[in-house]
Amino acid sequence: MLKVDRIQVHYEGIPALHEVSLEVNQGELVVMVGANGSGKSTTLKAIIGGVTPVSGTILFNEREITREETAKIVRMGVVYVPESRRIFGPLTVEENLLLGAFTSDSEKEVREHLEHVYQLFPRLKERHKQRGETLSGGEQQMLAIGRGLMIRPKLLMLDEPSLGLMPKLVTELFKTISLLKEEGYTILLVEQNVREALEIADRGYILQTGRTIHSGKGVELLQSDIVKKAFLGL
Amino acid sequence: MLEVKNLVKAFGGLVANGDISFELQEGEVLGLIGPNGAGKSTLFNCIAGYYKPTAGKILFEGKDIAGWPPHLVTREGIARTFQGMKIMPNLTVEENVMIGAFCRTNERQVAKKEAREILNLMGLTEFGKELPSGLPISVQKRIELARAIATKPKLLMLDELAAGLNPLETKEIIRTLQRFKEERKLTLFLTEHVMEFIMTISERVIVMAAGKKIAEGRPEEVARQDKVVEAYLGERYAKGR
Amino acid sequence: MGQLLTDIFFFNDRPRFERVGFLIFILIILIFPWIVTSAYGRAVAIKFLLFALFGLGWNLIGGYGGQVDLGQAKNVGFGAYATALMIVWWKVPFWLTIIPGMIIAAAESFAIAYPMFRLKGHYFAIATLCVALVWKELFIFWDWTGGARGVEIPIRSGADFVYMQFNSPIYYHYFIFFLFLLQFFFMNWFRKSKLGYAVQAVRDNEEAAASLGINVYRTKVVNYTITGGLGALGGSFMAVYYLYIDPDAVMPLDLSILIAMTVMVGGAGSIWGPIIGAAILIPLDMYLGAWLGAQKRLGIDFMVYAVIMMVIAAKEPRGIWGIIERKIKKETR
Amino acid sequence: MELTAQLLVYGVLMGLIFALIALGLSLIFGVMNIVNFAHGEFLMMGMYIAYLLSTFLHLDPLISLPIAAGAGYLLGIGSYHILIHRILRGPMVAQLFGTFGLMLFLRYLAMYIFTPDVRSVKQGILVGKTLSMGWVNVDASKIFSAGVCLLAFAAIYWMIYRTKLGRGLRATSIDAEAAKYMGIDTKGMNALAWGIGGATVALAGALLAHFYYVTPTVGMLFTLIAFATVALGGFGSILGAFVAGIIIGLIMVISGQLVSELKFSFIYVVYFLVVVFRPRGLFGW
Amino acid sequence: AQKEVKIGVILPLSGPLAPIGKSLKEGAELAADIVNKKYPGIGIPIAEWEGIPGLGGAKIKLIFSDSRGDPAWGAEQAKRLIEDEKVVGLMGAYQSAVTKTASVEAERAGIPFVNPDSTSPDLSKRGFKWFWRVTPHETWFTRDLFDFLDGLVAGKAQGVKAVPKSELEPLAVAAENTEWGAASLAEIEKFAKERGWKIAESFKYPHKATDLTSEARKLTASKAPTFLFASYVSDAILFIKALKEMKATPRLIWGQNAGFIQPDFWKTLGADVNGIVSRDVFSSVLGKVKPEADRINKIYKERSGFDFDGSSARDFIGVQVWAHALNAAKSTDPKALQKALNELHIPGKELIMPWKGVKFGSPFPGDTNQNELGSGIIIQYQGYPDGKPEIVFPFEMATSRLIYPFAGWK
Ligand SMILES: Nc1ncnc2c1ncn2[C@@H]1O[C@H](COP(=O)(O)OP(=O)(O)OP(=O)(O)O)[C@@H](O)[C@H]1O
Ligand SMILES: Nc1ncnc2c1ncn2[C@@H]1O[C@H](COP(=O)(O)OP(=O)(O)OP(=O)(O)O)[C@@H](O)[C@H]1O
Ligand SMILES: [Mg+2]
Ligand SMILES: [Mg+2]
Repeated sequence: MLKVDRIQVHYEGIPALHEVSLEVNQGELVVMVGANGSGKSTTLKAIIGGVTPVSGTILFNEREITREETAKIVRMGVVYVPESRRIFGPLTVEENLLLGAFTSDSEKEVREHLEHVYQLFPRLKERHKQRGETLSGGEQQMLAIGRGLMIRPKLLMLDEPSLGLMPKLVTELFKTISLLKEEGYTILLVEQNVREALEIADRGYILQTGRTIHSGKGVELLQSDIVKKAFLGL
Repeated sequence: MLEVKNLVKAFGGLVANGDISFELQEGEVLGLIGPNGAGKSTLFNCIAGYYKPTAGKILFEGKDIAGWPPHLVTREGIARTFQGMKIMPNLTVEENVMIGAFCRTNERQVAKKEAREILNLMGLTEFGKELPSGLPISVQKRIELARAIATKPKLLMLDELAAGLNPLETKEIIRTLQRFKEERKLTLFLTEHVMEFIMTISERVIVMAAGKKIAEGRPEEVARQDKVVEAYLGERYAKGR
Repeated sequence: MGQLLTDIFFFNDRPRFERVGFLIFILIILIFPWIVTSAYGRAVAIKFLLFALFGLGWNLIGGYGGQVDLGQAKNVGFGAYATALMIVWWKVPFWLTIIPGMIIAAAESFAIAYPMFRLKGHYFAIATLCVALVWKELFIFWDWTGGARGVEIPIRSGADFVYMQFNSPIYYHYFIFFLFLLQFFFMNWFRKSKLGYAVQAVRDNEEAAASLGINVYRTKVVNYTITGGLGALGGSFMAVYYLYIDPDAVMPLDLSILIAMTVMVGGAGSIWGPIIGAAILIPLDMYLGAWLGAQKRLGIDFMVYAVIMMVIAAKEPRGIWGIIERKIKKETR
Repeated sequence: MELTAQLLVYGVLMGLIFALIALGLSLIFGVMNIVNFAHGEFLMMGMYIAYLLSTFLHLDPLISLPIAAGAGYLLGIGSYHILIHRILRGPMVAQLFGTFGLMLFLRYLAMYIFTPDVRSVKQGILVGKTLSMGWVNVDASKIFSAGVCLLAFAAIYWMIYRTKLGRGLRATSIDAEAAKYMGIDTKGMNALAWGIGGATVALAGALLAHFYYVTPTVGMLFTLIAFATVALGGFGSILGAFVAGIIIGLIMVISGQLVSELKFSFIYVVYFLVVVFRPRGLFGW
Repeated sequence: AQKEVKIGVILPLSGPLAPIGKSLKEGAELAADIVNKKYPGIGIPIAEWEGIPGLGGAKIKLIFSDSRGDPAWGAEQAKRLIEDEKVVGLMGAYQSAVTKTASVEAERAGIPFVNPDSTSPDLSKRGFKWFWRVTPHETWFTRDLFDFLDGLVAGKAQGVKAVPKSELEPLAVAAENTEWGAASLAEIEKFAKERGWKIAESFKYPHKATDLTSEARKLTASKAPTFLFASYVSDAILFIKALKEMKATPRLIWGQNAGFIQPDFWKTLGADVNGIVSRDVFSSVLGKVKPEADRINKIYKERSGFDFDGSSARDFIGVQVWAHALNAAKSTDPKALQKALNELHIPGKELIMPWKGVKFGSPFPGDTNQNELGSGIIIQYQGYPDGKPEIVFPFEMATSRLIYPFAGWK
C-alpha cells in the first residue's frame, strides 16, 4: 500500500534523512523506532507532503505522491497525527474533531465517528465545549488522536501518540491501536515506548541517523540485540 | 524548604487544584504523578508564578511567594522547565544558557563562563554555537535543563522532562540530574508520566487526581495503592509489580 | 572599566570578515566627501548615515526586541522640535538641546509603554502607529509648536559649531557620522550587555525568559524607552540640517515605515543590518527619484522602488545580512 | 436634537462603508496573520473601475458593482499568487514591507495610467440624488450603499461560521500546517481569503465612487482607518469589523463637531483605550 | 552649440498635490517654449524672443524635480539642482513648507530662488537675499476678499444692488490644517477683526479627509450666510458635495484659490460649481480685458487640453520673470542676477496677468523682495459645465455680472 523508497530529506541544506525505505501493506501495523533525531517524524512528514524529499520516491497505492500537496494526500486517505499535536487552540474540542472529518462528505458518517471517538476518550466528551488550548497536555494528545480517527483513513500515521499520556492511558492507547488494527485499519506508528509498540506490531523498522538500518517482525525485533542495547538500555 | 498550604486554583468554574497541601524538604526529590488533567502543571505554574492561586499559601524558605511574578520566584531560587519545551530559537545554545546565568550576575564574562561549564558538564559543548531549533528533542530538553540550572536554583521543578525520550535517553538524563543534584545541592520537584523515570529518582511521591491530592508516600508504597493503580497506573503496572 | 571599553569599542566576538568589513566601511565614510564631489551624492551619504542612525535605534525594539514599532517618527519629531524650539526660543546651543530632546522622547515612550505592552503583534504595531499619528496631529493643532506652519531656524553664515550650521555639506557629513558612531558604539555595548540578552530572550519566548528571572514587562519598557531616546538624536540633527521642520516633515507615518524598512532590508536583530539596509534603500530611493521622477508620466520611480521592495520581501525576508551570513558560513564550512 | 439625530445618521452610514472596507482586511488578517498595506489601493482600484465603466461605457455605477467585485476578487487572488504567498514565511516586518511595496506599486501604477487628476462618477440613477426624510437629507447612494454593506456582512458571516468552507478558513487561520493535515487545501483557502477580501473592498470602492472622488492617492486615507477599524474590532473578527466600523463612523462625525482638526486622533485614542483594556480588540479571541 | 540657461524647478509632482503640480509644470513649460521660440502676435515681449536676447539667444532649459511634497526631499533636490545640474537659479516649490527648505539651500549657495507660487506670508519676511516672490501672498488675497465683501455692501458689484451687511454676516470659515491653511485662516480672522466682520464659526480640519459631512454640517449649523474655504481640491469637492447633500443654502461661497480653481474641481462637480466664487490670479476670460491672455490660453489649451488657470499662470510668470532677469543681467553670474532681480521692473502690459507689473519691494510691513505690483482677482463659476470662470473682482475688471445670492443646488 505504502512504499517509501530511499528518500533523502534536507532541512535548509542539512540532511535529516539520508536513505529511508519502508513498506506498509494493507491491514498491517508497522512501527518505526529510533533514537531522538533519527528522522522518524521527518519520514512521516515526507509521506504526508509536509517536506519534500530531494531524492527517492514515495508510492501510495501504486501512485507516486513524492511531490504531491498535503491536502491531496490526505484526500487519498492518509491521515497524520503529528507529534506536536497541533490542536486548533481557539476552537472547541468538538470543532477540532469535526475538522478531522473535513474531507468527509457524509454528515451521517461524521456523527458516527464522533460518537466513536467520544467512546474511546470520554474525557473529550466531557470537555467538548472547552477551547482546545486550555486542555491539559494529555487531553490534547487524546484530542489529536481522536481527530485522526474522524474519518476512516486508508493509512493512519501516528507520531508518538503516547507522549505525555499517563501510564494507564498508554496501556489503553496500545489496546486501542491493536483494536483498530483488528478493525482493519492500516497503521504506521512511531513510538518511544519501544517495548509496548513492538509487542503489538506486525513489523518494525529501526532508524538511525536518517537511515533505515534494520527491519523485521515486531516480536523478533524486540528480541534483537540492537533494540535491547540501543533503546531499552538492557 | 517549600510548603504549600491549602492551595486552590480555579479556572472559572473548573477547579484545577482543590486544596492541595504538602511539604518539601531541602535536598529531597519529590515526584508528582496523576492522571492527565489532574492539575499537576497547574500546580507547577502556581508555584512558579505563572498562575495566581485562587487561595492558599506557598511558603518558600518561610516567605509566602503565592502570587509573585515568575521572575521574582526564579530569583528567590526556584527554577523550572516546561511541559512542551520553550527554547529561545534565535539565540545559540550557549546564549540560551547564558541568559539563565545572568540571573545571578551582571557580568557577561561570568555568565559565559558559567554557561560553558554547565554545557560541558551536560556534554553539550559541541552544540554551543548552534541554534537550538534544528537539534533533536533530547538535546533541546537538556538545554532547557542546563538553562534552568544556570539560574543557580535551590529548588528545581521539572515538568515532564523525559516525555519523548526513549528508555536509554531517559536513563542518561536521570544520571545527569543526579549528578547535578549532588554537586549543586538541588532540591527536585518533578512530574512525569514515565514511571521508569519518576519511580527511580523520587524519594517520595505525591499522587493527584482531579485536582486533589489522593496519596503520598514512598514510590513503591504509592504504586501499590489500589486507588493509584486504578486512577493512574492501570492494570499493566499492577500486574508488573 | 577596561572591560567596559572593550565591550564598547571591540568586536572580538564577531568573525574576522565583519571586523575587516567595518574598518573598510569607516574608511570609506571618512574619505567619501573627498572622492565624491557631487552635491547630491554627498546629500545621499548624509541621509544614508542619518537613516543608518535611525535604523540602529529602531533595531533595538524592532530587531532585538522583535516588536514591530511603526511609530518611531514621533521620537524623531520630539528630538527635532526640542532642538528647533530651544534654539528659536532661547538660543540654546545645539549641543545642549540633544539631551533634553532624548529625555523628552524617552519619557514619553516610558509613559505610554505600560499600557502599550499589554498588546502584542499587530495590535502593538497599530497602536504605535496610532500614538505617533496622534502626536503628529497634536503638533499640528498646537500653536506653541508653530502648528502646521512649523519652526524655522534662522540661517547663520559660515561654519558655526555652536548651532551646528555650515555652508558646506562636508561638515554635516562628519557631524552626522560622529552621531552615528556614538550610537553605533552604544549598540555594540548594548547587544553584549545583560539587558541586550534579556531583550532577545523576551523576544524569543516570554515565558521562558520569565522563568530565568527576567522581568519581561520591565525589559520591554526599558527597551522601548531607550529606543525612543535614540530616535530623538537623529531628529535633532534634522532640525539643524534642514533648518525648517513641521509635523508633516519630521513625524509622518512614511518616516516610521522607512526606518523600519531599512532595518528589515538589512536584517533585523544584527548590528550591521540597519547600516546595510540604509545603504541600499536610501541611495536607491534618492537616485530613482532624481533620475525617474518628474517625467512626463509620473510614478515610474516609485514603481521601480516598489518592485525592488517586493522582491526583497519575497526572496530574502530575513534581510540582506541573512544572505551574507549564510554565504560566509558556507565558505568556511 | 435635530443636529444630533442627523449626525447619527451620517455617522452610521459612513461607518457602514468603513466597515465594509475593513471587512476584507480583517478576513485576510484572520486567515493568514498578515496586515495588508495595499488594502486602500484595492479600494482605489474598485473606484477606478466604477469610474472607467461609467465614463467610457456609460454603465450605471450600480451595474459596475458586481464587475468591480469580480475584478477585486481577481486582484486579490492575483496578489496572493504573485506576491503574498512568497512573503508569508517571512517575519512580520517583512510582510508589512512586502505589502507596502504592493501598495506603492498599485498607487503609482494608477498614477502612471490615470495621471494624478481627480475624477468622479457623474452619471447614475443614484448619483447626486438626495433623499429628504423630514429632518435629515441624505445622499440616496449612501443609503443604498449601507444596504449593500449589510448584505455583504450577512453573506460573509454566514459563509465563515455556518459553512464547511468557513470552518476550513478558520482552521487555516489558526494553524495552517495542521489544517493541511486535515486535508484542507490551505493555499486555496489563503487565495480565497484574498479573493473575498479584494472583492469586498472593491465593492466598497464602487459604492464609494457614487459620492466620493477618485485619485491614485486616495487609498492611504482609508487604509489607516481600516487598520484602526479592524484592530478595534479585533483582528479576524467579522462582527468586530462591523461594530468597529460604525463606532468609527460615529466618532468621526462627533469629533468633527468638537475639534475637527483632531478627529483622527479621537479614533486612535479610542482604539488605544479599548485595546489597553481588551488587548485583542472588542471581539477578538 | 546652442547656449542654454538651466533653471531648476521644484514642484510637487507626486503625492496628494500632484494634480496641481501638473498644472504648474505645464505653465512653466509653455513659458519656456514661448521664450525660446518665436510666437508672433501674442503681444508680450518674450513671445518675440528666440532665446534670451541679452544672453545672445541662449535658450531656457527647465530642469524639473519632484518635491514629493516633502520639505527634506525638496531641500535635497535643491542641492542637486544647484551643484550637480549647475542651474543658474531655482523656481518653485508651491507648498510653502517645501519652499522654505529649498530656498535655504539657494540662500546658502548664493543663487537666486524665484518663487511664483507659494502664498504663505512668512516666506517674504525672512530677510533672505536670494529669494524673490512674484505672486501676491495671503495677506493680499485676504484683503481682496474683504474689499470684495465691503464692495458688495457698498453696492459696487455690477448688477447687484447694495447688499445689507446683515445678509452676509456672520462668516463661517473652514481651513485645512496645513501651513497654508493655517496662514489663510489667521489672515481671515485678522482682517475680519480689522474690517468689522463677525465670524460665527471658524475651524481647521484635517486635510485629505475621508469624510467631511460633519464639518459641512457644522458650517450649516452656524447659520452663517457666507462660507469661506481654504482647501485643496479633494477636500473642496467633499465639502461642496456634503453641502449639496444637506441642501445647504448659503448666500455666498468663497474659496481661497488652491482646490477651488483646479480643473478637477469643476470637472468633478460639473454644474454644482455654478455661483461659487474663488480668489485667483488668472482666468481664461481675462482675454476679454487682456487679449494677450486669450492668445496664451489658446496655445495652452492646444497643448494640454485645459484652459490656462491660476496655477499654470503662476509658474508661467515665474519663468517670465527669470527670462527678464537674465535678459537684464546679460550674464548668469549670481551677483549680476541678484542685482537684476532687485532692480527688475516688468510693466503690467508685458504680462498676461492682470497686474500692474513685477517689481520687488516691501508692500506689507516686514516683506522683502516681494512683488509689490501684483494683485488678485476673484472669479465666479458661471454657466458650467460649459462655462468659464468669470471675473467679478476687481469690480472694474469684471467680465460678467456677479450672480448673487448663491442659487443653491438642484
Ligand atoms: N524544522 C527543522 N529544521 C531543521 N532541522 C530539523 C527540523 N526538524 C527536524 N530537524 C532535524 O532533522 C533530524 C530528524 O528529526 P526528526 O524530528 O525527524 O527526528 P525523530 O526521529 O522524529 O526524533 P524525535 O524522537 O525527537 O521526535 C534531526 O536531527 C533534527 O535535528
Ligand atoms: N487556562 C486554563 N483555562 C481553563 N482550564 C484550564 C486552563 N489550564 C488548565 N486547565 C484545565 O485544568 C486541568 C488541569 O490541567 P493541568 O495542565 O494542570 O493538568 P496536568 O495534570 O498537568 O495534566 P498532563 O499530565 O496531561 O499534563 C485540565 O483539565 C485543564 O483542561
Ligand atoms: Mg519525532
Ligand atoms: Mg501537565
